[in-house]
Amino acid sequence: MEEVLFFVSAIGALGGAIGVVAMRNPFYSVLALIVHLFSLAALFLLLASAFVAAAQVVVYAGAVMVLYVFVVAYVGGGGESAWEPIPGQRLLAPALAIALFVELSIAILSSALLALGTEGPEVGPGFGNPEAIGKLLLEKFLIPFEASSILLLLAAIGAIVLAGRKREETA
Amino acid sequence: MTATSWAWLVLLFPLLGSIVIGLGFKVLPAKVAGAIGTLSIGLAFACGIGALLCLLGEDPEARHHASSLWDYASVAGLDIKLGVYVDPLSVFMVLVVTGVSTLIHLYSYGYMQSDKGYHRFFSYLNFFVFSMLLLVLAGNFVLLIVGWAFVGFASYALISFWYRRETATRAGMKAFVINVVGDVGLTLAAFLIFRELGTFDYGPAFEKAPEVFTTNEWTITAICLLLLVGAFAKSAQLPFHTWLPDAMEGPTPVSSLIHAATMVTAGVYLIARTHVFFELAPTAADISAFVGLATLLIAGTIALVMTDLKRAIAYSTMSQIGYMIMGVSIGAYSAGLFHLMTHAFFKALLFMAAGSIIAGMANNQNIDKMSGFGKAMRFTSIAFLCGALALAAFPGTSGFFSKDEILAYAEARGGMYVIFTVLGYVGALITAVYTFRLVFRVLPGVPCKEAQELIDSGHVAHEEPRNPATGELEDTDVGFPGATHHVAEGSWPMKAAMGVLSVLALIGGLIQIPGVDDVLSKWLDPVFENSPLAAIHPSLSTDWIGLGIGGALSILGIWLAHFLYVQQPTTPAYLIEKLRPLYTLFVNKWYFDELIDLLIVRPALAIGRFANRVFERVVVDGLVTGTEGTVRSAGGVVRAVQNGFVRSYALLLVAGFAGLALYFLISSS
Amino acid sequence: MINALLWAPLAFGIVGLFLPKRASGWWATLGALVTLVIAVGMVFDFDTGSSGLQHSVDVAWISGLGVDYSLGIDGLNLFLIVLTAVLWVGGTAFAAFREWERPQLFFFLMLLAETATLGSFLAQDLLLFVLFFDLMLVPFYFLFGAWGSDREGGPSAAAATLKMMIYTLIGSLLMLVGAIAAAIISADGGHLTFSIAAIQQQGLDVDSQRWIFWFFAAAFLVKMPAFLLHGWMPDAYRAAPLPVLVVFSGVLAKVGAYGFLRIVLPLFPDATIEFQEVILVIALASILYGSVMAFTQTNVRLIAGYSSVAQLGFITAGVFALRADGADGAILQMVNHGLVVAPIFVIVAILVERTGTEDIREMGGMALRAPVLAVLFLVVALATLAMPGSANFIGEFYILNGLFQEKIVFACIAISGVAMSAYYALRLYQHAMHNRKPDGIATREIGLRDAVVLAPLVLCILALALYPQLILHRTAPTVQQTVAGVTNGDAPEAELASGPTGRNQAYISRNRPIDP
Amino acid sequence: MNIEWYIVLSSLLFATGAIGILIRRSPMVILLCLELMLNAGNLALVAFSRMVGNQQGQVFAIVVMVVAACEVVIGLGLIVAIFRRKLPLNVDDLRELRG
Amino acid sequence: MNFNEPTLDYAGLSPVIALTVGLCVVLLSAVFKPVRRSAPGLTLLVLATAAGLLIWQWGDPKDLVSGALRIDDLSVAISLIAILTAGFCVLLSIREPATEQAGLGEYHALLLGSVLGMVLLAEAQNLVTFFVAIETLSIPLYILCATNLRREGSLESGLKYLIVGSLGSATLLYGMAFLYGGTASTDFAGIATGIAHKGMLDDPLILVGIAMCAVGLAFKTSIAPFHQWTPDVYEGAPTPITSFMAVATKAAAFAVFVRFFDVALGPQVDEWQPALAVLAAVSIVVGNVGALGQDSLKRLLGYSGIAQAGYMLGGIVVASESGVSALVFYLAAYAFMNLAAFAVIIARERETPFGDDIRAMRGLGAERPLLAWPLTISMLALAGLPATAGFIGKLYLIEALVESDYTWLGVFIAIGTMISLGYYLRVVATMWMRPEGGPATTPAIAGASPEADPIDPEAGKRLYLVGPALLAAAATVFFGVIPQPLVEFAERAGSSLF
Repeated sequence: MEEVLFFVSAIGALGGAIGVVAMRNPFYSVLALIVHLFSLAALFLLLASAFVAAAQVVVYAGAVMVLYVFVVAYVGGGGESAWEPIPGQRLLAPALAIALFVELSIAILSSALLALGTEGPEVGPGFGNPEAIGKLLLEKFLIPFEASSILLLLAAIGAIVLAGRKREETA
Repeated sequence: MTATSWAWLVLLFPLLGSIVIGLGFKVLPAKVAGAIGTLSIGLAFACGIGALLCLLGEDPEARHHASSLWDYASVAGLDIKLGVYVDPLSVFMVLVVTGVSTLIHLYSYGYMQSDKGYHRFFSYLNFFVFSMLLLVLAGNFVLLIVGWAFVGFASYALISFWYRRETATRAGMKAFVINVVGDVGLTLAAFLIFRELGTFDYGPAFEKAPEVFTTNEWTITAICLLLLVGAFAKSAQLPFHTWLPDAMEGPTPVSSLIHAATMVTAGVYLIARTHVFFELAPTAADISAFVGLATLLIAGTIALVMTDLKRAIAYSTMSQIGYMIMGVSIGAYSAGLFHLMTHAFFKALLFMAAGSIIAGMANNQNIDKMSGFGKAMRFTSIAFLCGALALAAFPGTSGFFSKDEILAYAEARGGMYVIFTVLGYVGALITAVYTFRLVFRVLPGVPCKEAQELIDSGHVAHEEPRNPATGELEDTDVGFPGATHHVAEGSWPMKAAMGVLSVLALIGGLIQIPGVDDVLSKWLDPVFENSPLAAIHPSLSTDWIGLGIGGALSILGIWLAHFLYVQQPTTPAYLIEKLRPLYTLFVNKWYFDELIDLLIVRPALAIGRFANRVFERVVVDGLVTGTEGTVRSAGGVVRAVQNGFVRSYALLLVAGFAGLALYFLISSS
Repeated sequence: MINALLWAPLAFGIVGLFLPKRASGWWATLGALVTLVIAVGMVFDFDTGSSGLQHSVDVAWISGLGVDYSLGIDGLNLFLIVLTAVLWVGGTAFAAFREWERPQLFFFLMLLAETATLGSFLAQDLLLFVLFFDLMLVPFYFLFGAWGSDREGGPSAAAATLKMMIYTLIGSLLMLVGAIAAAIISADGGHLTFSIAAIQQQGLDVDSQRWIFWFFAAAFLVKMPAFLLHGWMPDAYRAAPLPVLVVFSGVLAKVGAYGFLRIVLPLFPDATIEFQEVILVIALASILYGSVMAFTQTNVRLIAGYSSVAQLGFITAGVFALRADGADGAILQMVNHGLVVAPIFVIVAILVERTGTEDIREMGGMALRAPVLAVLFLVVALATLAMPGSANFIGEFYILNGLFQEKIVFACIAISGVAMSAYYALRLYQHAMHNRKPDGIATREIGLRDAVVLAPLVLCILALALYPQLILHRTAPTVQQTVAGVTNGDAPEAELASGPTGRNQAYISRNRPIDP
Repeated sequence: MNIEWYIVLSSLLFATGAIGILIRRSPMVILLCLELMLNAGNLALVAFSRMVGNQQGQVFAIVVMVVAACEVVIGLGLIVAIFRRKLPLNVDDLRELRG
Repeated sequence: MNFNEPTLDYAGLSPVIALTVGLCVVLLSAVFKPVRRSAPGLTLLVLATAAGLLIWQWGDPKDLVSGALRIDDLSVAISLIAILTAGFCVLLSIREPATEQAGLGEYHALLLGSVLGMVLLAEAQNLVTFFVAIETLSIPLYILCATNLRREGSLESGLKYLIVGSLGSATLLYGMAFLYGGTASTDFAGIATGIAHKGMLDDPLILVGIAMCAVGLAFKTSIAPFHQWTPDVYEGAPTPITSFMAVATKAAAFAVFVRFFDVALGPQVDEWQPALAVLAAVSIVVGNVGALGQDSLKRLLGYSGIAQAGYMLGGIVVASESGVSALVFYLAAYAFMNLAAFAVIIARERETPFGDDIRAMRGLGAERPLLAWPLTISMLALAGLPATAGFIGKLYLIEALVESDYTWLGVFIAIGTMISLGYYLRVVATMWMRPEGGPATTPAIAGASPEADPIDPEAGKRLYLVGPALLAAAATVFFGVIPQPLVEFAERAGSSLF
C-alpha cells in the first residue's frame, strides 16, 4: 500500500516537475507545479509530517500559486521561441543536470549511513504534528521563526517597492 | 730633505701648475699661464736634481726609498697606500721626463701663442707631466695603474685638443680606448700579483717573487704577458700601435712630448721596473723582445713610404721604441734606458722642427709638397738635421751610442739572441734611409710656394684653414689652426728649446761611451744588482765592432737616401712600380687598422646592433608583451564567458558545483 | 636621531603641501638639506671599528605579526644613506629651479620618496624593509607618470611607468612571500619575528633557503635592473622627468644590490654559495649587455640607463664574489655610481634644455662656450668609466680583485666591461661637447643655478677619488662579518656535519687558518 | 519505503529544477523551477527528518517554505516592474550588463 | 504539553532587537508625512545604537536562544563592519535617485533588513538560522538592486541576482539537508560531533553536502566559478547599494563561511582544504584578469572583489586562528578601501555625464584633489601597496597561509596582485596623468535618454560624499601605518573560534 502511494505520488511530483519545465505556456507550467505540490504533500504525509504537508497545501498550493496565476494573467503568458541564443547551452544543460543527478545519487547510494536503507525509526503519533512543530519553533527555532516573519515583512515591502504605483508618478 | 720629499715635490709642482692654470683660465694673461706652466715643470726638474743629489749622497745599495702619504684604500687585506718609490731608475726617468718636458713647454710657449685654447693647453700639458711622473714614481702597482691611466687620459685630451675636428676627436678616442685595454691588462696583472704575492707594493713584491715563483711557471708568465699588454698599448707596439700615427692629430708639441719623448716609453720603463718578473718568465721576455723586433722592422718599413711628415716620424718612434722594448726584454736594461733618453732628445727635437716646418707650410704635412726649407728656415733645418743625424745613428751622435749598445748586448747574450743583433742592424739601415728621405725631401731643393713666401715676407699668408686629413674647412672657434697663426721659428722660446735639444741630440751619447765613462749604467746598477742578466756585459771589443758596423750602416743608409732622393729622384717611383705589392702593404700600414676593424670593431658593432634591434625587441620586450598578452587574452576569455545571459551564469554555477561535487566524491573513495 | 633622519623629509613634505607654490621647492630643498645634515652627523658619530648596528631603534610595530619598527646603521648602509641624502638635495634643488605643475605635490612626492628610500636602507626588520622597498615605488610612479613626458611613437608616460611598477612589484611581492616564509620557517613554531638578526641567528634549512633566495633575488635583480629583467628601464627612463631621474637612477638601483648584502647573504648563506655562479653569470651578462647597449644607443638617457645596468652588474658581481674585498668594493661602487649617474642626468637635463633633443647625434660642440660645464662633465664621464684615480676605479678594483681571487674566469670576462665603459662614456662626452656644433644649438655656459647643484656633486666625486678609504674604512668591519657569515659556514648544523664543500674548503684554506 | 527512495526522488527533482533554470527563458517559469529546487530540498529535509527521527528537518522545511514564498513575491514583483517598463519578459533579452 | 521557554539573553540579543525595532520605526516614518524625510537620520541612529550595543557585547561570548545564535568577538567584529558599511551607504544614498523611486522609508527599511540579516548571519550557528539569515540578507538586496526602476540595468541586475542567488540558495539548502541527514543535527556543534563520532569523515553524503554548502557560500562571497553575477549586479545596482553589497555581504558571508567550515566542518578540514584552496586560486586569477580593461569602474571593482574574495578565502583555507584573524583584518581593510572608492565613484557619477565610466575620472587630480586622493589611496591599497591597510592585510593573509604550509597560495596572491596593478593603476593614471586616448567625449545616450539620472555639478563638493570618502581613505592609511589596533581587533575576533 505504502509503496503504491509512494510511486503514485512520486510519479505525480516528477511529472509535475517535468511539466513545469516542458510546458511552453507559463500558465500551464503553473498548473503543473500545482500538481507537483499536491503530490509532494502526499509524500510528506507518507513521511509522517502532517504539519508540513498541510502547510504545503495551504501556503503553497493555495496562496502562492494564486499569486502566480494573477501575475501570469496580468503580464500575459506568451510562449517562448525555441531558438537558443547561447551556444552549447542546449547540450550542456541536460548533460550537467544528468551529471548532477548521477553525482547526488552516487552520494546517496554509496553513503555508509545505514539508516538510509531503512524506513526510519518507529515514531510516536505526535511526530510531525502541529504541536510538536510549534513547540520546536518556539523553543529551539525561535530566532529563525522570528526572522522568517521579518523576512515576510521585507518581502512585502519589496513587492510594494517594485510593483506598487509610485507616489511621484501619481502625484 | 730626503729623496722621497723631493719626489713628492716633483709631483706637486706640475699638479699645482695644472690646477692653477686650469682654474685661472679666465683671469691669467696668456703669457703668465705659459710661464707658470713652464716654470712648474722646471721646478720639478730642479727637484728631480735634488733627489738625484740625495741618492748620490747615499750608499749605492741603500738607494731605494718608499714613502706614503695616506692609506688610499686599505681594507680587507688589500693594502693600497698613496706611496712613492724612489730609486735610481725612477730618478733617471724623472730627470728625463722633466728635462725634456721643460724644453717642450718652452717650445709650446711660443708655438701655441695664437691658439685660443692656450690655457687649456698648458693645463693639460702640466697634468700630463704630473701623470707621467706619478707613473714613474708610483710605489705600488695600483698607483702605477693610476699614473698609467692618467697619462692615457692626458694623451687623449691633448690629441683631441682641437675638439671641433672630428678626425682629432676620433683619434683621441682610439688612443684612449687602446690605452684602456692596456690598463685592463695591467689591472689583471696586479690582481694576479696580489693573488700570488699578497701585496701590491713594489718592494715586497719584487723581494718575494723569486721565492714564490719557479722559472717559467704559468702564473708568472701570465703576469708578465698581462704587463706586456699594458706596456705594448702604451708604447705602441704591435698589435696595439694603431693609435700612435692617428695621435698626430694633436698639436705638434704634444706629439713631441707625449708621442715621442715620454709617454710611449712608459712600457720600456715598466719592463725595466718589473725586470724581476720578466727574468722569472723568460718565455714572456722573449715574446716581448720579438714583438719589439717586429715592431721596429714593420714600423720602419711603413716610415719608408709615409708622405705625411709627422706620421713618418711617428712610425719612426714606434720603431725606435721597438729597439728599447727589445733591449729591456733581453736584459739590456741600462742600454734600453739609455736609448730611451737619447731618443727623447732627438725625437722631441725632430718633432719640434717638424712642427715648425708644418707651421710654415700652413699646416700641410705632406712632404711631397715640401722643399727648400733649408733656405727658408735655417735654424729649424739645422735642428732638424741634428735630430735626423742622431736618429740615423750617425757616428758620434747620441743615437749612435745608445742603439749600438742594445745590439751589442744581444750579441753578447749569444745564442738565439744574435738574431736581434742582425735584424737590429737591418732596422738601423732602414732607419737611416727613411730619416734622410725626410731630410732630403724637405730641406734642399727649390723652395716650394710656402717656403718662398717665408723667404720673401717672413711669414705665411694663410688661406682658410683646412683639415689636412680630410680637407674640410676647420671650425675655427677653438682657435688653432686660426688665421693669425704663423709661428714658424717665430719666437725665441722655440729656438731656445730646439737649440738645447740639438746640442743634447748630438752630444748626449757621450755620457755612456763604452769603456770610457759608463755613467748611466753605473748609476742604474743598484736597481739591477740582483739580476743575472744585467751582469752580462758585452766585451769592449764587441762594443766597438758593433759601433763600427752601426756607423757604417748609418752612413750607407744616408748615402742610399741621398742616392734615391737627390741623385736619382726617379728611382723611388721605379721601385714603387717594381715592388707594387710590397709598397701597397707598407702604404696601408700592413693593414693593421683594417684587421682590428674586422676582428674587433665590426663584430662589436654587429653585436650591438643585434642586441638593439633583435634581442631587446624580441626577447626582452617579448618577455613583457608575451606575458602581458597571455594575461590579457585570459582576461578576454573571462569576459567572453561573462556574456550577459543569466542562464549562462547559472550553467557555470551548476558546472562548478558538479565539478566540486566530483572532486569530493573522488576524494571520499 | 635615526628617527629624525628617516622622517624629516616626509615631515617637510607634508608641511610643504600647504605652502604657496613658489615656496614649495625651496622648502623641499631645505628639508633635504636638513636630512643631509643629520646624515652627515651620523657619519661623524659613527664608531668606525665596530661592525654592529649603531643608533638602533627597535620597538614593536605590529606585535601580532611579529613586525618591529627596527632601524639601525652599520657599515653596509651608512654611506648609502649619505648618498641618498646628498642626491636628494641635488635632485630637489635642481627641480626647485624649474617650473612644475602642482609643485606642492611634486615636492611632497619627492620627499616621500626620500623617506621611503632611507627607510629601506635603515630597516633592520625584514618586513619593514619590504614595506619601504615597495613604498619607494609609489612616489616615483606618480612623479614619472604625471610629470614625465610621453614618447612620440612610443608608450605614454603613464604606460611606461605602469610597466615599471608591474615589473618591479613582481619581484617585490614575491619577496614579501619570501620574507614571511623566512620568518615563519626560522621561527619554527616559536616566537615569530621578522628581525633580520634573529632570523639569521635561527637559520633556515637549505631547502627553504633555495627557493626563498630566488624570491629575494628576483626583487633585487629587477630593481637594479639586471640583464633580461631590465625591460622596464628604457621606457621608464625616457618618460621620467630628469630631476627625478637624478635621484631615481642614483639611489634606487642600489637598494637592490644593498638588499643582497643586507638580507640574502646573511639569511641564505647556503643558497648563496650554491647559486653564486648563477648570479655571477647574470651579473656578467648585465655588464656585457649593458655595455654593448650603452654604446649603441643614441638617446642620452638610455646611454646612462644601460651604463647603469652594466655598473650594477659589477656591483652584483662584487657582492657575489663572496669575499670581503669584493663586497667592500661593491658598497664603495654603489656610492660612486650614485654620485656619478646623478650628475650625468643633471648634465643631460642641461643639455636637453640647450639643444632641445635627447639624441647625441644632434648635439655637439658645447665645450667652447661652456668650458666649466665641459670640465664638470668630463670629470663625471671619467668617473663613470672608472678612470684609475677615481673612487670608481677603486670600487671596481676591489670588486674585480675579489672576483679574480674567487672566480678568475668571471673576472677576466667582467673586466672587458671596463674597456667598453671607456668607449661609451667618452662617446657620450664627445658627442655632446666636442666635434662640430650643429646649427640651432645654444651653447650657453652652465648657469649658476645648475652649477650650484652640479658642482657639489662633482666635488664629492673628486673628494672620494682622493680618499676612498673614507668609505672603505667604515664599511669594512661589517662587510667582513657579513661575508664571513656566508663563507665560514655559519650555516645550519646539517651543513657543517657533512663538512664544508670542496670549494668552501679551498676558500677557507686560502683565507684563514682553520681552527684545530 | 526506504528513505533512499525519497532522497533519490528529491535529487531527481532537484536536477529537473536545475535543467529548467538552464533552458527556460521566461522569468516566470524560471521562478517556478526555483520553487522545484527548493521543494526538492524540502523533500530531502523531511525525509531525513523521518530517517533520523527528529523534527528539526520539518521545522527547517517550513522555514524554507516561507523563504520560497518571499522569493516568489520578489520575483513576481520584479516581473511586474519589468513588464511596466515595457521590457521583454525574456531573460535572454536582459543582457545589457555583460563583459 | 510542557513548553520550555528558551532563555532569552536580552543583552546579547539587544543589537538584533535594536535593528528589528529600528526597521519598523523607519518603515513607519514613511507613513507619516512630517517625518518622511528623516528616514536617513533615523537609520543612522538605529545603526549607531546597534553598533553601540555590539560594542557593549564585545568580549563577552555566549550562545543565545538555544544555540541558534552565538555572539562572540568574531560576530561582533563582522557585525560592526557591516553596520559601518551600512552607515556609509546611508550617507552615500542621500540624493540618490533610487531612494526617491523606492521611497525613502522603504529604501532604508530594506537596508536595515539586510543589515539585520548580516548580523544574524554573523552570529548564526544553526543551519536553520543560517539559511534564514542568508535569505534575510539577500532578499532586501535583490529589491534594492532593482530600485532604480527607471534604469533597465537596475532591473536586469535585480532579476539576475534573484535568479542566480536563488539557485545558490537552493543548492545551499540541499547541501544543508544532506548534512542534517548525515548528522541528525542542525547545530554547527552537533554537526561537528555527528561527523566525528559517526565515522562520517569521508562519507560521500557529507562530502557532497559540504560541496553544496561551499557552492552556496562561494556564491555569496563571489568566488569563481560562482562569481558571474558579481560584475553585472555591481554595475547595474544603484551605486550606494553596490558599495554596501561589495563590502557588507562579503563580510557577513565570510563570517558564516568561516564559522561553518571551521566549527561545523572542522573535523573534515583535510577534505575541503585543498578544494577551497583551488577555488581561491581560481578566483584570484579570474577576478584579476577579468578586471583588466574594464571601463566601468563598478564592474572593475566587481571583478576586483572576486579577486579579493579569493585572497580572503585563503584565510578560511588555512583553518587556523591566524587565518581567521587575517580574514577579519582584511575585511575591515577592504571595507575602508572599497568605501573610499565608491564614494568617489558616486560623486563623479552625479557630477559628470559619464556615469561610472573610467572617463569620469579624467583630470580629477587637478580638478578635485579631495576626490582624487581617496580614490588614489583606495586603488593603491587594493593593489596592496605599503603604507595602506591593504598591504598589512595581504601580509597578514600570506603569513597565515605560509604558517599552514599553503605558501603556494601566498605566491598566487602575489601573482594576482601583480596582475591587479594593471587595472588599479590605470584608474590612478587616469586621474593624475595624461589621458591615453583623445579627449573625453560625452556618451551618446547621456542627457537625452529617459534613463539618465539628473546631473548635479556640485556633487563633488558635497560633504556627505567627500566626507565619507576622506574618512575611509584616512582610515586606510591610518591602519596601514598604525595597524596595531586593527590587528588586535582581528586577533580577538580570530581567537573566538579556536
